Amino acid sequence: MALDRIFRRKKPQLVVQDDLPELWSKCTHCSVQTYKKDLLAEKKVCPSCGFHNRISVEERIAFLLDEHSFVQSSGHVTPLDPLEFKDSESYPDRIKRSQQKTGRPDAILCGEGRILERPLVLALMDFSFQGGSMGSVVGEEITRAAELALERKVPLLIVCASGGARMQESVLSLMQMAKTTVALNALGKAGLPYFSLLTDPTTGGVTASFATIADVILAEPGALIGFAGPRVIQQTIRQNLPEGFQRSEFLLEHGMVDIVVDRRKQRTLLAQLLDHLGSKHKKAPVQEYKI
Amino acid sequence: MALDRIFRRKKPQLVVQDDLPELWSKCTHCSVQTYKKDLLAEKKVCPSCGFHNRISVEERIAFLLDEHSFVQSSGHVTPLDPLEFKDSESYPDRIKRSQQKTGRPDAILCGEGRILERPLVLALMDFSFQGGSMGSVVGEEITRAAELALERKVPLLIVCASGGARMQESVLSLMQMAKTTVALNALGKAGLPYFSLLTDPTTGGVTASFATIADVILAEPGALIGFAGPRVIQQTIRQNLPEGFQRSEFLLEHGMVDIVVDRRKQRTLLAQLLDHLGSKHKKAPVQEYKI
Amino acid sequence: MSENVRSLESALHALEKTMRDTGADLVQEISNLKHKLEGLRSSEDAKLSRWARVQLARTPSRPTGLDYVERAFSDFVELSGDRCYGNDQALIGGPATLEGRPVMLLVQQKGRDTKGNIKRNFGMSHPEGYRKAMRLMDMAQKFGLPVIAIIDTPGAYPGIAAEERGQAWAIAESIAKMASLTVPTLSIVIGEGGSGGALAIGVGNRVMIMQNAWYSVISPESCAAILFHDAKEAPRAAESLRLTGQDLLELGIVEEVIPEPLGGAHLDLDTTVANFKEAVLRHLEELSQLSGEEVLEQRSRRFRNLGVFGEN
Amino acid sequence: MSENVRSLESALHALEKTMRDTGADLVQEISNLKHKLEGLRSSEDAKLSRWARVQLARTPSRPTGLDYVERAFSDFVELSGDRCYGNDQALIGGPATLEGRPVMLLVQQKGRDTKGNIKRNFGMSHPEGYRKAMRLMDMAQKFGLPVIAIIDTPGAYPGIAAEERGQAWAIAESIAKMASLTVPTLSIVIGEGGSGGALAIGVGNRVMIMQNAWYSVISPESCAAILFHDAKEAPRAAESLRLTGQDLLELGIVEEVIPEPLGGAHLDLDTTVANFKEAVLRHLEELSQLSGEEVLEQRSRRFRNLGVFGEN
Ligand SMILES: [Zn+2]
Ligand SMILES: [Zn+2]
Repeated sequence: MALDRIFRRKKPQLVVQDDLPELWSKCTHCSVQTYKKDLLAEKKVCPSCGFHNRISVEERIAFLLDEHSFVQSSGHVTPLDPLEFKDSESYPDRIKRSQQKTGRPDAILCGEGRILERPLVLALMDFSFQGGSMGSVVGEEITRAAELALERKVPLLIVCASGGARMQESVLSLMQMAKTTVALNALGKAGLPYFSLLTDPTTGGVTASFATIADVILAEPGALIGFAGPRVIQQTIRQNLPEGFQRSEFLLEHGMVDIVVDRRKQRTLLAQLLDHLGSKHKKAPVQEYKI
Repeated sequence: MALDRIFRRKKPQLVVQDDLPELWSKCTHCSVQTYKKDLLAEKKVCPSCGFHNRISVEERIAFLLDEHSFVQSSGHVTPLDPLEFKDSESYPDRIKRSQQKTGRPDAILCGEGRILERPLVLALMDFSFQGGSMGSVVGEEITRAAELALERKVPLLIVCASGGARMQESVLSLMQMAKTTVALNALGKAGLPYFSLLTDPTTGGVTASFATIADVILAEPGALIGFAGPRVIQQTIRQNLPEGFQRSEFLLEHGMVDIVVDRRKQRTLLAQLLDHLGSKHKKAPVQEYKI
Repeated sequence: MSENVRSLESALHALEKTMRDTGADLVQEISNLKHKLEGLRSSEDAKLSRWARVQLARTPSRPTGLDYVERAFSDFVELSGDRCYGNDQALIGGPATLEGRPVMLLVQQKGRDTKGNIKRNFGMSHPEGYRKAMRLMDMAQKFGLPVIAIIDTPGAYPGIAAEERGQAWAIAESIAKMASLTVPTLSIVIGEGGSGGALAIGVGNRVMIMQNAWYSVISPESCAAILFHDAKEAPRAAESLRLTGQDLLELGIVEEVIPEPLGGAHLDLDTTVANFKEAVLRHLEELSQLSGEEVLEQRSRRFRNLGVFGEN
Repeated sequence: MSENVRSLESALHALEKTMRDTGADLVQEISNLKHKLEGLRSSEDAKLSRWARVQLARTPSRPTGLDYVERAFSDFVELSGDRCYGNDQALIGGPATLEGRPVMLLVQQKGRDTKGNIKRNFGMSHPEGYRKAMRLMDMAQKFGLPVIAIIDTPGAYPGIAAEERGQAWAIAESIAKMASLTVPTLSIVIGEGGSGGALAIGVGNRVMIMQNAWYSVISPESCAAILFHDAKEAPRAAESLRLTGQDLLELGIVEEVIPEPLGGAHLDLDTTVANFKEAVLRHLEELSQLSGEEVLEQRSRRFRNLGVFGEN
């Protein structure tokens, strides 16, 4: 799959090639070796054990969207250091490092695209950018993505991956939880569906705001999802956490997510849901769910 | 307290005197003897242990409402035997016995009244009439009470006491759960508050419909409240039920009722709630919460 | 099924085999026999006691909710959880399409075998099931999908945990929520319609019932235990309760009894589902003519008027 | 409180006693001393470090939510339960009146002593608390009551059961619910405003904070543990986090810092509550001029605009 064919404009820097220096990949979960081309064809899901490897934002777009369909809308908003946060490393320096590493201004990429011909707006969090933490920029971009979906009258999908709020923006970061929610409320009031896809890991302020107020909450198998991180909980209760605690399947059982869905089936499933819930605003019917 | 002073018109048959053949009453709960006049002054709550004795519908009105304020609205609707229900005793005969015993057509009494000068519509279930079971008449009267409250633009209070649905009306009885709910939905849509007071016992179809969709759910101390009766549960799970199971205090702890309130404090509390939630429709402010 | 029917069936199969094998022209004979068989079944069906229908409704091979979903609907996406405590497996649901039209399905689901029945708790929901149903009703309301509720439960589960988590509350709130929707609602009892646990998703603009299903305020067994102090008197209680489709139609509780193939739904799933689908489509079509306010008004009036009493 | 302040206080009390006991005219001396004391306290307050304020906010004798409720409001009726699982004691609420005007109170409540703190889980809610809050918000919306949310929590409880029952979900839904109301909402941080657990009821048309309260995305201790690998560096972290009322006012996060008596709210409860009540009444009065749609619009705009970033 040629990732560069997906992006029509504003092509983000591609990192996929760098991830693949060797021909074979050993599964961190079951230790079975897979030919890397095959692994990519499986959307980086281990064909042997089903383990979902973490993927980049660009890979996510390639795996989810129709080819050439993605048009980036985010990227104009950049982080500042309003609190002049005192830390072992300055916040602007931290930011600069992450920007150089990822090629984007902050931990988020948004745009419009299509899934099996169904138009939608997409926001994707980048865990490799400071742990996908939410500061003013992430909040603003998510908000704008919701506003764009409202303007276009199309559904919104947010792919979540975050360690939570961005400490270096303190209460400004906290406020993004309410800000993004306000925008999503407006989208919902217009009868436009909002889907979230929780990927490994999604915790903290993101889980406690936009990630979990979606009309339909999807989760990738085995993803860590929770409010408090496992370490914090362990420190609080001073005992070991049960096996599978805070994983997607655990949350499904506890009534918190709608579907735990294999990455290879996400396109079809999303197309169905877009048809079912988006019918109010849909112009022409598209059916046929090919992968 | 002279009960006959409470009723301005359509005075229901008074049963209180018959309940008091002797001067002293021994508490079934703590065995302490109380002078009956004192027990009545305590609204039949044991002054020694706080046990709430069951009381008649007439006593309930006397204990809750301002003197002379009650005007009965129910009583025109009478039960039939639409299924010609086959039973060890005919349904009409059962009904006739209960009517003679209670002096009313079915297990319900409704009307208008005042609590500390605040007007409201009141529906009271009579457990002594076939276990307060809900058939077509109870459903119709509750519905009419809700409609009367809507017409008068005053709040509604339902005092619940019921073993559930009335088997002898089978599915017609079941349908009263939906019918009463429809009327209560309309009341709520108009912004008029609905309170339920759960008394011992309230189970089955009544608990699973109007009793538990009130804006504020009050319960008397120690009342048995549940969906399935304790015997049914015991038969299902074949083990003993925990102490206090399905009692008011248990349900408070499990988040199901708003307040467990002593009978002697119900007037004040209801007056406060009527003021708080009824302000949208209130004409003139009345405050001062005397008992 | 009686001996008569069974021997006639054998004869018919024998004739058909003979014609296939030998090429003999037995068309007329086969047609006659089929006609006779149909008449026999039909007259036997009419004579079926209420208790016999209760037993039919509980036949292990009887089609379950998902059998209808898989055959009558497309692209069902099951959505899980009450967002509060758990994911009930006895009441499932999610969006699907019916002949291209998106709908929201609520399905009381029994197991198709022992393992399935344990997973599905024999079709008896905990409060989580009704809370999930409410969440899906909200979703249907938000996105304008009609709600199609498939009812098949002996009743809501009567256990300690269910009481602790507010079984009665969940049922009452579900009734209230369904009663408040401005999208059309259809409820169809396909097997057992056990009391409040069934009514929780039974507040339809139209309510229908399959020919051999039952719907009652109490199970015949429990009724018998109370009235006759013996659960074995269930057949008598079933008669008293008037719980069959025909009874309910006469009482004005359902709009329609959906016919089953002679002998029961399990004998011919295709015909059963076709009948089901035809009825659902017809009522949906009618209801789609109404505005949201009219939908609510019609449903409110429908339930407002249920009940039989005298007045003086 | 410094030695200086304390010795001046002793001197003042001695003078007052002398005047009372002997009748000597010390009015002028007392007035002078009071003035001097006030000046000293004021200058000391201005010098208070952020960490010192965090400690003030945690003073065991600091007024809790119910102290405000009991003194500023009348006829508070506590309503219980989430109608789903339990009744959280760390987040309570119900209707009350404020100068005759009915309001809906949401109150994060710490214990007033050890026993109380165990009951109140040190002000850290489980999901049930937020679900109860949502129920009360719905009630406020239905009956047109403004919502007054009193915030005082170290944070939502981070435990196994809380995660199992959807702590993050409850907080997110509570934020969304509060953001959607068309009745006015006021949030006042009276002690600790710990992260999402505070924001859950922090979506006010106006947000205020007491002078010695703090509000932050993370506690100073946790922040220090992450940044400096040592929770003891909390004072440094507190400085970095800019979490005091004055900071938040400058950042545009709160509309107003409600003054406390010099030395802290616990030294003069009457003055504290009077200041609180005056501010609440004033903002409520302003908001009562708006229509429901304007209330929603104003709140939405308020939160839409929070955040600091560059644009190119
Ligand atoms: Zn593997
Ligand atoms: Zn006693």
